[in-house]
Amino acid sequence: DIRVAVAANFTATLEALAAVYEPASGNRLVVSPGATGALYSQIANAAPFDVLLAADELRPRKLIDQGMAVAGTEFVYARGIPVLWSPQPDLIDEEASVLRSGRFRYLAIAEPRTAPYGAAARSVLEALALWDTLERRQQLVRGSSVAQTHSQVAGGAADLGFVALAQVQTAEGIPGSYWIPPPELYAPLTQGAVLLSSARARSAARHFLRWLQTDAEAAAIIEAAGYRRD
Amino acid sequence: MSIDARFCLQRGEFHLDVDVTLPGEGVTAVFGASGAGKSTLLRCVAGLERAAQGVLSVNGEVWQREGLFLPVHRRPLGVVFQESSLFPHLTGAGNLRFGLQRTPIGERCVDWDEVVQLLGIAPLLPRYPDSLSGGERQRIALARALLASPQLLLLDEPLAALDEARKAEILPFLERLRTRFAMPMLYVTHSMREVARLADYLVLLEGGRVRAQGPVQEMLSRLDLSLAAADDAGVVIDAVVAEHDAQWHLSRLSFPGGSLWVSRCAEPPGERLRCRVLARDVSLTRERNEQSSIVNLVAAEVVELAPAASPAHVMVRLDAQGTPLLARITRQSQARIAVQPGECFWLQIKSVALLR
Amino acid sequence: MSIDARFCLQRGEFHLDVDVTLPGEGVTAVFGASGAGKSTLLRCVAGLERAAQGVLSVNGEVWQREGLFLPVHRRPLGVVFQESSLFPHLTGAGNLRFGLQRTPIGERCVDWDEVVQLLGIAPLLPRYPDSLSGGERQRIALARALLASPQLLLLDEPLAALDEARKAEILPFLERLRTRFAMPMLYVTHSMREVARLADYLVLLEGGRVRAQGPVQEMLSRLDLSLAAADDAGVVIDAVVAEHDAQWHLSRLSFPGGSLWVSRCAEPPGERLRCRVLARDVSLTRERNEQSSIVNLVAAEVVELAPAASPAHVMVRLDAQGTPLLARITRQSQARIAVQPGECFWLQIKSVALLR
Amino acid sequence: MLSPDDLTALWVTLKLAAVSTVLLIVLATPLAWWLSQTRARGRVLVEAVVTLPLVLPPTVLGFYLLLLLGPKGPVGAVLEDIGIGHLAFSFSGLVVGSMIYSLPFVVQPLQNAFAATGTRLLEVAATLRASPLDRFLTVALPLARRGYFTAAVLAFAHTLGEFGVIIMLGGNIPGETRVASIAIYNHVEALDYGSAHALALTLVVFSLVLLTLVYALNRRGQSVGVPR
Amino acid sequence: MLSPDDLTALWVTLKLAAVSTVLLIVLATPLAWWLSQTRARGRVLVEAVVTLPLVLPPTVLGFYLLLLLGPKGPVGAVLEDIGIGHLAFSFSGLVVGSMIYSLPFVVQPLQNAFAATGTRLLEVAATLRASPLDRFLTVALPLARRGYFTAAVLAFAHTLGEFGVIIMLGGNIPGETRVASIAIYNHVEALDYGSAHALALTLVVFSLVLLTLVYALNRRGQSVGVPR
Ligand SMILES: Nc1ncnc2c1ncn2[C@@H]1O[C@H](COP(=O)(O)OP(=O)(O)OP(=O)(O)O)[C@@H](O)[C@H]1O
Ligand SMILES: Nc1ncnc2c1ncn2[C@@H]1O[C@H](COP(=O)(O)OP(=O)(O)OP(=O)(O)O)[C@@H](O)[C@H]1O
Ligand SMILES: [Mg+2]
Ligand SMILES: [Mg+2]
Repeated sequence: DIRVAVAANFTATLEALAAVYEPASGNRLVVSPGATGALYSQIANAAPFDVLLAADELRPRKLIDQGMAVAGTEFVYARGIPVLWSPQPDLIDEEASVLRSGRFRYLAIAEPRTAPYGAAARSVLEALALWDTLERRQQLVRGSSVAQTHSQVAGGAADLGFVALAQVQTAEGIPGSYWIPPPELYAPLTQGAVLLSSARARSAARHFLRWLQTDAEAAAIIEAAGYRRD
Repeated sequence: MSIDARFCLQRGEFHLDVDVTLPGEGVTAVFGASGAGKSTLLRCVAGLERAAQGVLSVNGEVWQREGLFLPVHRRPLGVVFQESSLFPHLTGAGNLRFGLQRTPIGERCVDWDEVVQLLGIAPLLPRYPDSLSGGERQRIALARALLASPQLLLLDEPLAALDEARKAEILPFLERLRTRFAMPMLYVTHSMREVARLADYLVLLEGGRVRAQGPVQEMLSRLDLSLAAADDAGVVIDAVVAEHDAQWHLSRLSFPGGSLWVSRCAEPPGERLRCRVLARDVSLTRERNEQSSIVNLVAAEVVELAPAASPAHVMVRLDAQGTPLLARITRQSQARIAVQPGECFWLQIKSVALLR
Repeated sequence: MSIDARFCLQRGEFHLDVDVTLPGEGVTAVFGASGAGKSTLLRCVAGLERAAQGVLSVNGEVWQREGLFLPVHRRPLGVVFQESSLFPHLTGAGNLRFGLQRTPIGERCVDWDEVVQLLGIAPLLPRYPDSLSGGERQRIALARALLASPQLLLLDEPLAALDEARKAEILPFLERLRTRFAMPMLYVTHSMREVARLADYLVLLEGGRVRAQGPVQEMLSRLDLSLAAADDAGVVIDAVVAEHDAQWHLSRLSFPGGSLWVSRCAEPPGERLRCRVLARDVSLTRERNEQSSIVNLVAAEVVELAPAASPAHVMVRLDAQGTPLLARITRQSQARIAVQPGECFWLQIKSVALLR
Repeated sequence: MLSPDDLTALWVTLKLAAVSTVLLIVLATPLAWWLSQTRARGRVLVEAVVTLPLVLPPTVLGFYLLLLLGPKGPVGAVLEDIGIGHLAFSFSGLVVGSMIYSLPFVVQPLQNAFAATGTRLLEVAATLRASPLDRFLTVALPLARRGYFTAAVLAFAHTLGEFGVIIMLGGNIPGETRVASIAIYNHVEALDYGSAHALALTLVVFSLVLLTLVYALNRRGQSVGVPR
Repeated sequence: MLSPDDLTALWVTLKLAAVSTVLLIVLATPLAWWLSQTRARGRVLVEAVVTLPLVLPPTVLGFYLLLLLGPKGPVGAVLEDIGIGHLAFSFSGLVVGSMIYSLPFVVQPLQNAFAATGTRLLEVAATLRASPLDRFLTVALPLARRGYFTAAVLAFAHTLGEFGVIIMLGGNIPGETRVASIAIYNHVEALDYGSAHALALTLVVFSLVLLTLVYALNRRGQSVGVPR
């Protein structure tokens, strides 16, 4: 078994990957989703994980610094794409002018301090010089994770929100209306993977990481789920 | 002026089935063995047993009947429960005020100071119930019920926890309540003395049913009831103050069948009074004996004989020109001096208790 | 064989300060007004008042002294509290078993069936306390205490809630407990009758202090105590069964000063017995009167006179060859037949209560 | 040590805890009273439903409350229509959420306290002319003191530490719905342990002082006039 | 409708709730008893401390418990040394965490129930030769029934819905520490709302049935022999 601690937003994708990897390799993935910060705290306290698939690059690096992860095993397994999304079909146009118009009650984002998608949302809004206004008007609602943000928007409590493309992309496209901000407005949402020190000697774990990093089918699945792999 | 009560109630094995018409004034004693249903009857009257089928009207006002049930707090009554039931979160004074405050000012007819002084509870007023002795608690409960100026007072053995001296002090007060405020009472007690002292009317309960009822004088002189078998069986005599004897501190009471000397009473001559003569205080003699300390001699005729509780005694019912009297004598004396219906005797009455 | 008790305890304004040596067998009555500290004294003896400074030894065993405090459950005693205190989560039978089960088999000396039958509680056993009447609860509590076969029984007005018939039934049982099981009792009561009936020794409490104490016979005949002022003041006489009279269902008891006819008793001739003669049942006469229903005549000499509660009466203390007797007569009679210390009279005794 | 944001969050927390505790106690009283007095068969079902807010994870509860109280939800839409506005992401919404979340802790002690008082003293009050409401207020309530105390302490403390419902339903808006628990959580997630510890410690010390005071006062009150 | 993983999670949840409720009730009893009987000055402080687990957000409480019980923590290290092993990420750790988390809900009702019984009946039992332990078991305990019932229901339900402490301290390990609340969280995070609803509904319906049953049984029990 390979015990994978995974950033919650990647859980669904990891399950799709496991469906391919497990029969091919004969290894089983035991998946423990969590907020990256919580996973970090747990690993720092000897949580029984082999691999961390984090939502950022910061936490894997810190683990390496503290000797909790194996240096040199880290790599970026996915890049997230934030999207401004609303289930209402015509709320958001190509220029996202709704943002400037302010014709909405609540805009949901993930907590910028802890969730990478939140940080990206903040960057975008700051680049558009809207952050302070929205904050002042108390129109910004923050979820503790991007999944919560999605719930708040999908349930209609917030009119629109910055969520992950992976959350809204379906085989049939994206329901409702959306706007994908240009990448230069925010720092890349690189999600880092790393082998944890306790699994240093576990070849299966290394095998999985190598597969995730190099396998073409894996890359395809990840991209199909709404991430980029460059 | 009457209290009409008809109740049916089932409680486990026990069945209360009562249909009585009681006088609407004065004190009605409810007498009966433990478990006879006395407390249950009082609860029905108070309206605390909602399950009870029944009819109740008090001096013309209907409190309960088919389709009507005046809730407890609308019934202008006062209840003293058998077990102390003070509010533990209120002081003595707080308990007293509870009912008083809820009584419309116009209906208040009992004076705070009078009650407090009479029941001797002034020092208890600032204290909480859990620091009071059993008797002290009961006195507070009594005062609390009185201060609500009830139009009907239900008392469930209110004096059982008190010492004799205290009882003797409180009884006249209850009497006064009755006369001054015309406050009818249902009074549960196990004490014959209290019955004789207080009650005008008596209801005898047995197993949830009324075994007998009637004016106290009549009930107490009946030889067919368990009352006559009691150690303190006796009759109550209504009399009139005839004269006072200042020298000996005596008063003479006269009644149709004769007269009795008692301790000097406060009432002026001509006033009606009630006294009690216990069967065991009465002895029969053929001749007057002047050299005895017994001062009361009454002539009477033997009416009826009945066995007493002990086989050594007989109860003798006598008639002193219309006034019934009871005597308890030994069978041996009965034979020796030939006590038979129709015979006349002098009754030596050792002791007469003045009731009011 | 004695109970030595010395207690000091402060409760608010009230101060208990008692130092008594009581007989280690028989019944000691604790008598006193409401609030005198009777219940508190019993609680101290039971060990329920940890704060009490004191010394207590019961028949040689030290239960409490400086530095030693035998906890309640180690004291082999039984308590019947003034207010009902049954375990609400147990049936009647469950309550009874509670103490029984905790009594080592070797120490059990009270029979279940006997107690159940005597207190008439068989039908109550399967029921829970909240469906019982006041008197029923008290009987269960009494049975429960007895079944723990205590070596000291503390009873706080155990019979106050019972009717006379029930009291009369239970009293002999308490007597039997005392004689058969040598179970000493401290018995709080407000009833003189119960004192005379049951007690060998009497402690009179007033305001937390012992006003007087002594054997019942002596205490009851003292004219200086409040006891003699009570309506039912009287003496207790220790006598011996002299003969039985089968025809009249009588027994003759003899005592140093004479003899008394009473209802036939079960005891064989020669047995010791106790009877009670109330002051108000005794009349004085100069001559014997054979034609009276009064069968008991005793010759005695006047010792002392004292005022009675009412100004119309005097209490007369008499001596019948060593046996003290009390008579309550009117002042008028006293003057009429010249009752003075040193004079001799026939005492007509109307009624004698057989105590055991 | 504490940032102005943290202080604001603390203030919002206290306000939320105080308001929802008071409201909840008031509103739960009739329910608890009814539960303690009724013999109706439906009682057990109501009791079970009252306990339900406990069995859902707070975030999930918050999620469903959001669906319910949000602009599209059945309750929220009605509120919207009558001009009150839906309750999502507002302080009033948090109050409602906290009340639902703490409901069991309030109803249970009150119900127990009412039941323990029994009927005897209420009967006595009735014979002293006290109407049902009167005897409830002057007898049942004071005798249920201990229950009220417990209910208030539990509801207050529980709201202080509430997180899941609040973040979901409240949306973590600074000054409005950002409470201390969210602030601490964010500090922890952001690996800013120093701020997390400081704020957590403040909350704990404050609570400890407050609770100790409250318990001490309650204890003094109990030394007189409470049923033994 | 429910996946095998969800069923496992439900099973773990039930096990956790049952085990920690039973243990907690047992362990809280002496504490509640002491609190109800003592006149010691320190009592109020202990009472306040017992309430503290409520005031921290569960995740934060879990975080501190992780620091405390983990291999580097003061308690965890000691346990490690004596060979028991630290408590993080294990079922036993969750039991400890849940117990701490639910402590106030158990101590408070028990303490109230003990206090309401008063001293009179304990005195009576003492005069009937019952030792302190004996009278505790045969008088105080049965009379505190209602309190025990409330404590058990609250602790059980509270553990069913527990999330923050568990995810932090337990780490979402399938079959071991993944309870239903976490499984729901996973579904929500994976945007699998269908499974989340299904599991939440299962939990709610199951709890409703269980609670109704338990309340009904308790009610039947109360109809006889409970103090009025
Ligand atoms: N905690 C307390 N604070 C103040 N006074 C108290 C306290 N406890 C008891 N007392 C007082 O102590 C006195 C003695 O009480 P106790 O119960 O012993 O009386 P008692 O002789 O048994 O009376 P009763 O015949 O009425 O039962 C009473 O006057 C009572 O008011
Ligand atoms: N819930 C109940 N279930 C069964 N029997 C009951 C219930 N409640 C009362 N009883 C019975 O009803 C009878 C009458 O009770 P009640 O309290 O009226 O008696 P009482 O005449 O007041 O007696 P006491 O003089 O002992 O107070 C008793 O035998 C009692 O056992
Ligand atoms: Mg009764
Ligand atoms: Mg007393």
